[in-house]
Amino acid sequence: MLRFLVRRIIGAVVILFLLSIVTFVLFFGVPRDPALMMCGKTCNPDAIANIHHVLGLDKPITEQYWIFLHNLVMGSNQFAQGPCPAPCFGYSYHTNEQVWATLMDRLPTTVSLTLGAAVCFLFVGLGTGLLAAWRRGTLIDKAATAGAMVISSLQIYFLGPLALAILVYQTHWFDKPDYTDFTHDPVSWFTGLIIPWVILSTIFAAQYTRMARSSMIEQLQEEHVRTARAKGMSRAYVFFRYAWRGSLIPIVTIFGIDLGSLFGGAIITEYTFGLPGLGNLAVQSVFFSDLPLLLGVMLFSASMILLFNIIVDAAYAFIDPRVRLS
Amino acid sequence: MSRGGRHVYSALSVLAAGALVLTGCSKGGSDTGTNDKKDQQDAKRQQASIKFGGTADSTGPAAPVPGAKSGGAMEVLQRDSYAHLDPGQIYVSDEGSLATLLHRGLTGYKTTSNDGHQHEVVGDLATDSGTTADGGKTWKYTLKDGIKFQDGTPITSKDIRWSIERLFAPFINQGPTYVQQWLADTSGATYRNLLKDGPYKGKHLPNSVLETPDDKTIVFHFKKSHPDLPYALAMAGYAVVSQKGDTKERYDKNPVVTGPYKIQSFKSGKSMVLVKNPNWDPKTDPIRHQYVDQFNITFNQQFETSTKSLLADSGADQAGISFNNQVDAGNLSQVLHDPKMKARTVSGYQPYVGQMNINMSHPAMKDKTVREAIAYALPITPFVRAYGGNDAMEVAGGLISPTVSGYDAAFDPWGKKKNPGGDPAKAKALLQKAGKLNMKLTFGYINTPEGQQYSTAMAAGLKKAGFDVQRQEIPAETYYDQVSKLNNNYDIFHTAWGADWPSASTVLPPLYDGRVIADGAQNYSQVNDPKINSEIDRINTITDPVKSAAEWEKLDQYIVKDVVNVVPTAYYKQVQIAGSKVGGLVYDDVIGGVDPRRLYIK
Amino acid sequence: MTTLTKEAGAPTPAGTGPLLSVRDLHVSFKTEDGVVRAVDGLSFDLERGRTLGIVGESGSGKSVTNLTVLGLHNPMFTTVEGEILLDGRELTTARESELERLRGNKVAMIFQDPLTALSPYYTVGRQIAEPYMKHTGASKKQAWERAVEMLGKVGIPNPKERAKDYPHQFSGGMRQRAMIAMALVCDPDLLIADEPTTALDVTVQAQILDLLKDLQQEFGSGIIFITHDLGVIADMADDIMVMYAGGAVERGSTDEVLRAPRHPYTWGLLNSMPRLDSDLGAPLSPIPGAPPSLLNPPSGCRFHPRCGFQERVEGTGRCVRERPLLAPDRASACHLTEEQKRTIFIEEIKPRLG
Amino acid sequence: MTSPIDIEGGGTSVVVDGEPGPEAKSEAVKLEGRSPGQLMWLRFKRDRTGVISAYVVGFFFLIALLAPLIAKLYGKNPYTVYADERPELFDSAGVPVHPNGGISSEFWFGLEPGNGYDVFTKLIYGIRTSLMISVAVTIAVVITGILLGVAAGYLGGRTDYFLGRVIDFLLAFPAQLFFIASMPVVVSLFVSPRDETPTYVRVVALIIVQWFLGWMGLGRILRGTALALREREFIEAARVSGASSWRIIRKEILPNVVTPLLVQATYLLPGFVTAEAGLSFLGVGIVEPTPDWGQMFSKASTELVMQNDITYMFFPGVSMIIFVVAFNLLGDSVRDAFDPKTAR
Repeated sequence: MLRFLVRRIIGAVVILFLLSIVTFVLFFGVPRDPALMMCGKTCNPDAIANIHHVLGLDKPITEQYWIFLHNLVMGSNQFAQGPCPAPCFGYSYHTNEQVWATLMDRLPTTVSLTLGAAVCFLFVGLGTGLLAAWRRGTLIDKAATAGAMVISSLQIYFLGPLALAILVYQTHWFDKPDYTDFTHDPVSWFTGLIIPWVILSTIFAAQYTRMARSSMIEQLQEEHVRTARAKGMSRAYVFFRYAWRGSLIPIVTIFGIDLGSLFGGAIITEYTFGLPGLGNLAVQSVFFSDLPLLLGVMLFSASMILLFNIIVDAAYAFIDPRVRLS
Repeated sequence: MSRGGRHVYSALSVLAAGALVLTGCSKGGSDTGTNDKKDQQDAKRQQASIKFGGTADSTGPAAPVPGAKSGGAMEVLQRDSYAHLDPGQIYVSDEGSLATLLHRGLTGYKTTSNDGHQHEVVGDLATDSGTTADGGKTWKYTLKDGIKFQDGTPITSKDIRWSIERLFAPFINQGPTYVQQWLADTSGATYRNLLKDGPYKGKHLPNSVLETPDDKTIVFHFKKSHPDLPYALAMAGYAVVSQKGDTKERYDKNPVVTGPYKIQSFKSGKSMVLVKNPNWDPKTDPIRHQYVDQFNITFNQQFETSTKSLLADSGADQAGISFNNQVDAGNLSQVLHDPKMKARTVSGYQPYVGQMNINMSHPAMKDKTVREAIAYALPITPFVRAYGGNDAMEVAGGLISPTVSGYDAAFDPWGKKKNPGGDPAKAKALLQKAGKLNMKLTFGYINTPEGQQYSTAMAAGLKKAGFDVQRQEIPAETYYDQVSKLNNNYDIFHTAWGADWPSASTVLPPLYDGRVIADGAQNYSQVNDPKINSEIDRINTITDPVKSAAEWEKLDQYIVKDVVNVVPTAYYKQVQIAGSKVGGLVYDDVIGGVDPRRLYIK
Repeated sequence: MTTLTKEAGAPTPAGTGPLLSVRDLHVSFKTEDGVVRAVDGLSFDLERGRTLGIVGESGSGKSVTNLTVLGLHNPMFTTVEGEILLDGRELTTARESELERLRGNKVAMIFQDPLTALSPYYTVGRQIAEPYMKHTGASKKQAWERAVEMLGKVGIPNPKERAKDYPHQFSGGMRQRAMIAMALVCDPDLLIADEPTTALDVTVQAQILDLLKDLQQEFGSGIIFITHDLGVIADMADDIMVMYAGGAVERGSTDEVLRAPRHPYTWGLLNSMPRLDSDLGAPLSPIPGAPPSLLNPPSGCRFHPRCGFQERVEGTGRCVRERPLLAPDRASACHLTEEQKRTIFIEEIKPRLG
Repeated sequence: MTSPIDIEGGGTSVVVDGEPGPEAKSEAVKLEGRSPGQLMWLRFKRDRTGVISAYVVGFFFLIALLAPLIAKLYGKNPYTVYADERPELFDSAGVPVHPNGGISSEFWFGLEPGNGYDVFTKLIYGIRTSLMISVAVTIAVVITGILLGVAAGYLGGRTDYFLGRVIDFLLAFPAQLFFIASMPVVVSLFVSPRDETPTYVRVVALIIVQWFLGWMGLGRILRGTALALREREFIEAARVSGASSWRIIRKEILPNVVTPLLVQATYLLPGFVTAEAGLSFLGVGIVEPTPDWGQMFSKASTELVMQNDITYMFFPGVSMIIFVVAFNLLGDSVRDAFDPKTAR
């Protein structure tokens, strides 16, 4: 187990390292200049050169990258804005905030959105999927299958604005979604996130319904499940003990991938509902050519994906005794 | 929020709004056609001419706001967190509004009416708005007695000197540069060479430039006449910084203030609490009040959110306001049509004027008939439409905004106020006369949703007049950089410009003086007209601000009507709302929003 | 819950009739391509303590028949007609709960591939203990002890420890032994072994077969042994039924069927078997053609498209027109006369078999 | 010693049929004499859902193909600014004054809030743009998937290891974030920021960006298939007989990966359509005035629409739902036709 973790974490770090290089290169490929945006009203070449110097953009790109890596691991006291403890991504060009602090500041929104939605879509999605598999071929199954098919084809950028238009703008039944810290006001936290939760989890639930159903049906055709039936075990027992156990592998895999990418910022969802999470931060960093922020979000999102990959692989060992972590 | 863009920075606000809140700046609102009355009312609103006050005008305390009471805490809902608190870095409107409570400079604007439309420039820290004996080359200021920083140390001329000198340091890169350039007698950023590292390495400006003969006196020496210095020094960017308390870059988060309020706490991106500054003496201040005990500012309040909270008018929000948030486009028509709600709103112009520049450096544009054809053909409706309709934009006649001294509401040379859709028939006739039918016209537009929308429709309108329009997109964040390049490809492109102080001297000279044409300068249309140039020089020496305002307006009409290097498009408007317990609610034309200094709780 | 005593499960004149009696069984599936008649009019009996071998190619309906006995077919897509009597009790119409009580208890099954037939997620011991708990009401501990005991009985060394292992930790032969232990844990009356040795290598095969024979001695169960391996069947079975395209074509004692087969298909089967003592150069002669589609089976005798003896049948085209019936007891479903069958086998087939 | 067969004595046991398998699942055998392609076609034709879906999908492609013709017959184009042409139909913010988004006998699907484009022509041209991009991405992904997947699977060894790591690396990318971050870069590779960005540049950029992070899934599947095929006897035989790797891949492997390829491609395409629309929705894809499905969603989510009249929303929304559902159903049918065993 330990060896597995160490090996996987080393692998993840290598990938993150490569990713940071790609992002760096990508950023310098953009023909935009952050200095132009910080330059103010009386912008001219001297002022731009000056900003370049202050930001360290006049150094060669390799040196800039090296400084970035060094700061990330060691922290830095070199920033004009103040000290920057490790993990130091530096200060945002645009807001002058510490990038790590900004990420941590936005994280609760994304975590609230993701966890709330995940709870909903797991229960609803898997529940419906299991029911459909259990009642395979009946009207319930057909309705659930058809419903899931249509709903999972919906897009958040259609369903989201539609819900906003109807529930917020036209009827005024709900407030526009917004994030309030849970510790600050749990009620506002809940009411502010309810629409994004419902919309996000509706689409995901439909996908999980389809997945749970087909995976259960596949498992129910496994020979060992037939053996269990031949032993005289009841249908429910076989369904929930034997088939379910086998279905867990694909479900956990997809769930891990989904959680990883959602934790890294549900870009379209947050953008649609104007939630101040990591996804919106990402969009913002791109539009402002805010390299420190962009690198921060990119690496954070990728870390989430990799983290959940590792968690999923570790989970396999608990689900399936055949899997040995090494 | 600033629509359009005063400069690069504001263009970004638009972009930020687009990125942060999907709908933040994307208009909406269905005016039902009954708003004409309101528009006429607005047309009457305009800045009366501003004069420079003497010692008597500059003596505190400020005349009390009628009905004002002391005490209470006011909730302030703001969208953007303050990025800069260091006066030297303050330029944009959000921080400018806040600065009226925190920072004091040598001069300031005193409102002489209770409606926010009449102002005069008076001495703030100084005893008067400045004295000059040589037509604006040498300006002398004397500090008042009893003025202190928040820590109790008295403000001396050394601090003023320090405040000016530090603006030459490299880390100060966001604020205004007028005074620095005047002192160095140069344009662009070369002024920094005068004092490369600011005062931080022990060097100072020579006495021939900035002189402090004693603790109370400051003398500015300019090579040329600059009668606008009292205006310039009233900008937050020239407010005083404590020499002792200067922490360079870190000052930006924690400044030593001089105004009636000081910062109790500031959690960037979350909240800020302002409390009374005991070391502020009302007797020294002719401008500000200190009615409210405490301002509780919360950030990340989008326009919809703040509007909704203030409309709901319950709990703490009854004493709630936003310094800078507008009523969001979605709620605008509802608010304006409900008299009860409308009573809690104030509305006014932002200082920006939108204008379509015609690139005079392109040979094809040198033909005045062609330019006239463009002026006739250009539809303004797409622009108004893209930014939210008549509630948010008003079709412009001239280049001087209603908030600026000297505005003439009757001026409308191309009939845009009557017929904002343009006059393609007339334009086509002109074009035919010039023999340029189907000439190519390259239209550079800002690549934002709004820019995409209005440029497409404007291009369609110009096509009807017989132009072969080629649209070229320009990335939003480098838009102003691109269009201010001398050899750009664009025949026409839209910019917006806001006055830095309510005089056309910050509008016409930077935009139309043919001698400042340079890469990155703001003479976007690259016009170099001898009459404009000589008029600028002439008016710049007029020391009476009222007289000069009238002359600027004449120059404005000459540019728009006779030179035709630019077509004015629209004045930017906004509506703000406050809770029912907020008193002293006034839209201040100079601040370009609610005046925070006059607020009290009923 | 019923007990496992044999008397209690036999309300009809107990012990007199056959243990299992299948009468005119028809099983068909609905598939996307049409209706597949997997079993088409099959009848046979199995006495207690005896072993019936069922031989046939893939698709001949052997496995389907036996899954149907246990009621393990998917009721949504399957139609079952005819009778299956276990100890006189009708199974085709039995309720699911009743079938559940029988499965693993009175009737147990051993599957072909023990790797896929055992759940990878649970220990071998648990999987053996589960049906015991269910059918006897034993406690978890008792059931576990029983599982260990059974593992010992089927020859797993150190059963106490190995019961805690997962199937993938067992070797192929051991897995099949565990499978057998699982099947026998409740002393079933009827054991259906569906190609239990096909997936094993030859040495292990023999061990498993020996084990099964020993256990049959001990438990006295009736066994249905499905295979397509004639060698195995010769070793195991008392009686043989040869199936082709969903029906039985020949039936008789092992000796009779293997020594004097009477159906052209059986001849073909024997013919296609390699022999150690035959000439190296002598070619094997597989049955020509491919097994028929059960979606659209051939008319008349199902075997006629592949049969080389049609023209010897009296009456032209009789094989095509008329389906030959299988008489009870020793019989074969072919239109050839008994005399023809005997002479053809002795004169034409046997010499080739060597 | 095993299975002493008493009749003949000493014969080894024999397996009658080569591949033992569950009998119930051998329908394929019964449709003898037909090629797998014909079988697939037969099965597909019998699947009514699949056939209807195929018609719907075909209908969309037909619309896309014939958009200019339809617009011509209808007499409008998606670029006319009706807000200025017919100002009486709009208020000053560009919202159609007539109810239901300005639907009338003249404007069948109403008018777009803002500049007032004709929604009907905008939608059909939008579908045209989106489908064109997605089809191109699919083709690019399929080709890459074949090249890299088959190469990794067939060549194995170092190539396989290297490509495997590349795939791992690319899969760790936050895809959406990468898309929005790289769109401006890719656009800038084609034009200098000073020049006009023609629509085709944005289209090409969208194709490249989506292709870059789109091929890994297919690549992995094809690698698996090729890996399995490599061990099969007929490949072994071809190799022993001295055929070159290229020849083996071309003649033996490629024909055998067509099945998974076709199934996967059917699933990929609607995914690319929705992803492309997502990018345009975020404002980094196709922009006004070029009609595009995603750009319509972006317009539909402005306050102008949400606050006033939501009719406009339904045209891109409903048409996309129909398209995606039909395509997914088609994908299921294609898969089932190839591989009837898979549970549904």
